[in-house]
Amino acid sequence: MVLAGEIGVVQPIIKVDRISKNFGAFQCLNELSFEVAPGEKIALIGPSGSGKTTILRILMTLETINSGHIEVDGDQLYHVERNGQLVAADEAHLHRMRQKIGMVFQLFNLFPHKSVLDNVTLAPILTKKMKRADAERRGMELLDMVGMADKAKAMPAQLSGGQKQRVAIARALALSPKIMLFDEVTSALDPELVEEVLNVMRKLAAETDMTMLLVTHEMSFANDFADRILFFDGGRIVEEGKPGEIFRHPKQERTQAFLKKIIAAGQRI
Amino acid sequence: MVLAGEIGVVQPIIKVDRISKNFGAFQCLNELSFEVAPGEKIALIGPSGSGKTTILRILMTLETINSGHIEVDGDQLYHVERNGQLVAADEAHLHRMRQKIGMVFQLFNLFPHKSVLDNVTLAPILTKKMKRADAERRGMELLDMVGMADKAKAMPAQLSGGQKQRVAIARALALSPKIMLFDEVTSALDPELVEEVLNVMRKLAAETDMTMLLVTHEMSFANDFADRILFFDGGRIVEEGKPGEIFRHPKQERTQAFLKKIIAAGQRI
Amino acid sequence: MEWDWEFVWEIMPMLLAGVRITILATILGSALAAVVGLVIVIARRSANRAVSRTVGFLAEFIRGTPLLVQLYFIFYVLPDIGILLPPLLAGVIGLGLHYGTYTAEVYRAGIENLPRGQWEAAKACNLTPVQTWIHVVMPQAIPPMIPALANYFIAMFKETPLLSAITVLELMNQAKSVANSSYRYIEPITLVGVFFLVISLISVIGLRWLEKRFGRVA
Amino acid sequence: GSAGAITLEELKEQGFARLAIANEPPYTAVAPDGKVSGAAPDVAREVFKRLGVPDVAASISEYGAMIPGLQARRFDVITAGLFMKPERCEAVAYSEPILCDAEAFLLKKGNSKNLQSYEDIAKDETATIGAPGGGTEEKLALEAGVPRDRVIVVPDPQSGLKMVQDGRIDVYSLPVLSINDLVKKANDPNIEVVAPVQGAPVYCDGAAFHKSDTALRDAFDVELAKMKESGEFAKIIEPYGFSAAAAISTTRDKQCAAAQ
Amino acid sequence: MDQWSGYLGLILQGAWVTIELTILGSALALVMAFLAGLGRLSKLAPLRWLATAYIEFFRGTSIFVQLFWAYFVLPLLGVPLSPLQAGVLALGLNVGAYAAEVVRGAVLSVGKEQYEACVALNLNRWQCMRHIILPQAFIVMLPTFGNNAIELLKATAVVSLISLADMTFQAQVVRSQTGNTLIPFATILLLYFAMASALSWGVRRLERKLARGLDGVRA
Ligand SMILES: Nc1ncnc2c1ncn2[C@@H]1O[C@H](COP(=O)(O)OP(=O)(O)OP(=O)(O)O)[C@@H](O)[C@H]1O
Ligand SMILES: Nc1ncnc2c1ncn2[C@@H]1O[C@H](COP(=O)(O)OP(=O)(O)OP(=O)(O)O)[C@@H](O)[C@H]1O
Ligand SMILES: [Mg+2]
Ligand SMILES: [Mg+2]
Repeated sequence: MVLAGEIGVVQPIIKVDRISKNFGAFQCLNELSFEVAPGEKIALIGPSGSGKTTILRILMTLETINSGHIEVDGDQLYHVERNGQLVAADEAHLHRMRQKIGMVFQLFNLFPHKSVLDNVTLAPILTKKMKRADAERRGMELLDMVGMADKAKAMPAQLSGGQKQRVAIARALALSPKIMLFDEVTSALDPELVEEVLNVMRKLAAETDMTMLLVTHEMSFANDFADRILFFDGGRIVEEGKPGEIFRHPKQERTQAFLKKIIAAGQRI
Repeated sequence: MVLAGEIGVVQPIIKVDRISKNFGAFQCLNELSFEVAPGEKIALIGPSGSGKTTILRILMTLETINSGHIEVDGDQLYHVERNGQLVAADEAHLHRMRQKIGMVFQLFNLFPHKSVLDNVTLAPILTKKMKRADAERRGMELLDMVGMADKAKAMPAQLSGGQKQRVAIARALALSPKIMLFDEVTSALDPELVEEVLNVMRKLAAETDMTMLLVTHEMSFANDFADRILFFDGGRIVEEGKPGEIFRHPKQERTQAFLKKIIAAGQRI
Repeated sequence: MEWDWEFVWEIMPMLLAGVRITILATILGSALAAVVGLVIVIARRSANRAVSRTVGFLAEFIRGTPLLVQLYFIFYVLPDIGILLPPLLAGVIGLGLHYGTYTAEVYRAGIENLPRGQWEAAKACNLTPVQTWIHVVMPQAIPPMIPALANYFIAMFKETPLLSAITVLELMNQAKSVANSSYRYIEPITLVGVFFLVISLISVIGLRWLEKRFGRVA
Repeated sequence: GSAGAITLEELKEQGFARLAIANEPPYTAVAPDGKVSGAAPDVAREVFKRLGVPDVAASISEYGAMIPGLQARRFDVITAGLFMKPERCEAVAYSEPILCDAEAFLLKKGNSKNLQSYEDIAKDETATIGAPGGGTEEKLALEAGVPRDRVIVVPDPQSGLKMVQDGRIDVYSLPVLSINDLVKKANDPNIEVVAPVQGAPVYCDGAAFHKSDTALRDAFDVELAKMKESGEFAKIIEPYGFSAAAAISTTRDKQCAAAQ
Repeated sequence: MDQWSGYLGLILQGAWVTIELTILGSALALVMAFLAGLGRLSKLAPLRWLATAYIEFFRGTSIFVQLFWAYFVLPLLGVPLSPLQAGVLALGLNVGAYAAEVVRGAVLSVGKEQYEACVALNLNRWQCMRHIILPQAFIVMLPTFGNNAIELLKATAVVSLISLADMTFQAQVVRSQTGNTLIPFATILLLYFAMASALSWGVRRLERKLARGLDGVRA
């Protein structure tokens, strides 16, 4: 793993440079900048509405940005150079860039008309022109990794929430992205199902050197999982640092207030 | 208030005599019998599916019964005497009997197209032929009692859950029933809104001599509120007694197990 | 006027010939409507504002005006600009265009009912737009539409008598022709009603089955 | 109700007689202002006026719908150039003849298939004929042996003209004067007329009453005969191109008996 | 040109007949929709059967057949109707059958809990329908009613086939008087579209007005 202090030594894999995002009159992200080193595990925390989901969706190109630049793995995400000038990228460029990024959603978003295995193999077969047999072999490995191999033939409707989410993780991994984005992947689950998903993610963090960005409200998990915490508020990063620093010695007032509320609500950190 | 020990001295206002209720093959109530004295406040507790809601709905004539008899305020509820024989009652009889009973639902069931005041005055105007002005005067008194007088003109959609439930209570009171039934009136509310509704009910219990039957999962409230507790399981009353006895010295194993689970889940009794 | 069974048997073969044309027109019209609806939906979703607006307005216009007048237009006005269509073809085109604007609404509802998360998941899986439509959107959106589509095709069947206005010899026109030469209206018109009722009732049973099998668009 | 006959008294009380017309000049026509004219309604209007019924109210109808409409008592009388034919004489009560005319064909210039009679159309397997549904021409064509699928039922004269121009049908057949009127309006050098059609009889129409209204019909006949006598009749119909002499020289009985 | 204004007058006369047919037909359809829609939900089996038979019959046979029946056959059975009456009858009964299903669906869409609140407040069945269920169901019905009214407007063109002098019929007259096909038909297409647009605009306004309370906008 790469420690936060080492940033600047290695080339960052994500470089977010003063991006802004408006929804109508409401400014959701406000000249936001940060960098992520390859292999780093980052947790985004902060109050509701602070823009955490939005920045993940922007990285996945599910939203557009109003200004600023994003570099992913050495290339501009939303722009291409033409005649020495950066101009808006076309769909083909976005398609290329998306190969590097995978995302897991809060509500799983499995394809309900496809079996578990077909969910996992669809994208490799279509976008990587992988042979079906190869895709299925690799798909079964991934399902095995998330503990879902025995449900390969099941349909999503037959699964519990925790099982769905584990399949969704396997599906995102099937394209072997360099960067994985996780948006509150446990918050739609019944409490007794949360742990099985977090276990898969712990395993993932330990076994691969993928770069991971994670939005979560589970502070103790963020503490275990992340190399670095970004604390969001009002579309900006208010404080950042190693989990130990942020959780035990928050410097900013807003961070302190947020953590106090979380603890009052009964969470252990 | 009337204490449990005094039953048998005064004439009971509700007398449930060996009633059974099936849903298809499933027997929900099983030869259930109990009596309630006028003015008594009764709490029905017990595990989910034990038949608590069903008995309230039967008293409100929202369900029918398969066998047994119920006497309310000296009259048969589901039967009428004809030629010395008890035969099934007709709609007109049910209509007369319902004047004595009011009910408040878990999900409020306000009329969304009528203002708060109209919700409260509709039934008195239609069923008691009350003049609109009189009904509104009384309606405002009731709304004042539940602390909702300032929202008389609002529409239900503009209210919080707790406010809706207080209006629903005022609406049920507007018909001046002798018996009030409350089915988990706080369980659909956000935690911070529960207390405002319970306060209204405490006031109601203290200020009127209405008979009240209440299904609740709030053990501490049941403890404060009730003269007597009926503990349901599997469509029967497994144990009954004063709150102090039931909560501190439950005799039956099933009651003990139930209370243990409740305490483990973090409730104070 | 008395009901005359002999007359009924006498005119039956002619009416059956009319039923054949009626069913043919319905089937061809339905096929065309299914395609036209798809074209309208895709055009209305087009990023090109001029295309989406124009097609949107045309569809509204066609939906807001009577099919009968549209048929007159296709049959009698289009020849002035050199488009001369045989009666049945003109009728099928009229039915297809008119009902295409209805099927377009069904498609739109079906597609809009698909949760946004499915589009986003497809993007996160890096599927191209065409792949997204084929593998994710269509398979989920089409089955719930089937009952609503079938419903419109039954409605179209009942509107085929309009084609008599452009000289197609379908069931209604056959009946009128019989009535004209015999001066008897009761039997032919009643029989037409019976034919429609029978075929509709059979279709309704089929529709119920489709609804059970595929569910319905809200 | 449909049962009892309508009497002249009832019409007088009502103040008008209900006519069925076809909007086929010069037999019947509707002016831009909605006023009804044409030879048949004009005669009827005059006769009814003399009978003490001050006005007529006309509704336009397809030919095929006229007799059923009369039977359903939608109209009191048909004045539309509905020619007398034996079966029709069975179905309605005709007055004495009013308008007489032969049949004509409307074709594309040159008459390339050389169609002169209904039999010619029957013989040429590619030839199609358009005619009003339930009209005399449809019947003549079918009787001459033209198969049903080559006899196109055309809703109205304008559509018939348009279908000839567009080449959808080879022939459109109507009475001579109707065709002439149509051609005059169309002002199209690419069409021509065959008139009269060879072998087709000269037909006369009369005002057609409900079978049970013979009393009314008889009263109508009396006034009609007086007008024929006085020359009033000729004054009304000749400006439209009809011959009063033709109508006067024949009778209902002859026309109705004229079997094919 | 003078002549054209005369013909336009003719078409406008027809437009008035079309409007009359639409309004009267819609009124009849509305009445039938509630009678049959509620009849189908009745506790009394004969009422239910009657309503079902009406709905299935009028939805099952074509409007044309119904129109020809009303116009040509009913008088023979001793029920003489003016063309306008026949048109209104056929259109109203036909569209009413479709709208009855809308009424039924909308009434069923009101949650069971509203009926239970009625019982708890001791309202009788009729009071509950009248004051609680129908006002809520009506908002659900309204958009579909709007569509039904437009369907009815378009179906009025069919009455020209039974010689009722509606807009389409007058366009035919103008066409045969002038020999021009394009102008009369284009004119009435625009007029029909204008009427349909006016209808849907009106329904949308009414819908917004009625929905306001439910959204909680009305203070
Ligand atoms: N499509 C949209 N249209 C308008 N506003 C939006 C949209 N998406 C997000 N927003 C607004 O942007 C703000 C940030 O949203 P975002 O979902 O990023 O917050 P978040 O930090 O993920 O919050 P949460 O913890 O509740 O998920 C919110 O105020 C939200 O209402
Ligand atoms: N309409 C119905 N049809 C079929 N089964 C029913 C119906 N209503 C209730 N039941 C069943 O009857 C049993 C008792 O239900 P009831 O609602 O009375 O339980 P309860 O004690 O109120 O439970 P909870 O605490 O969950 O509200 C349950 O098993 C329920 O599934
Ligand atoms: Mg979020
Ligand atoms: Mg319950």
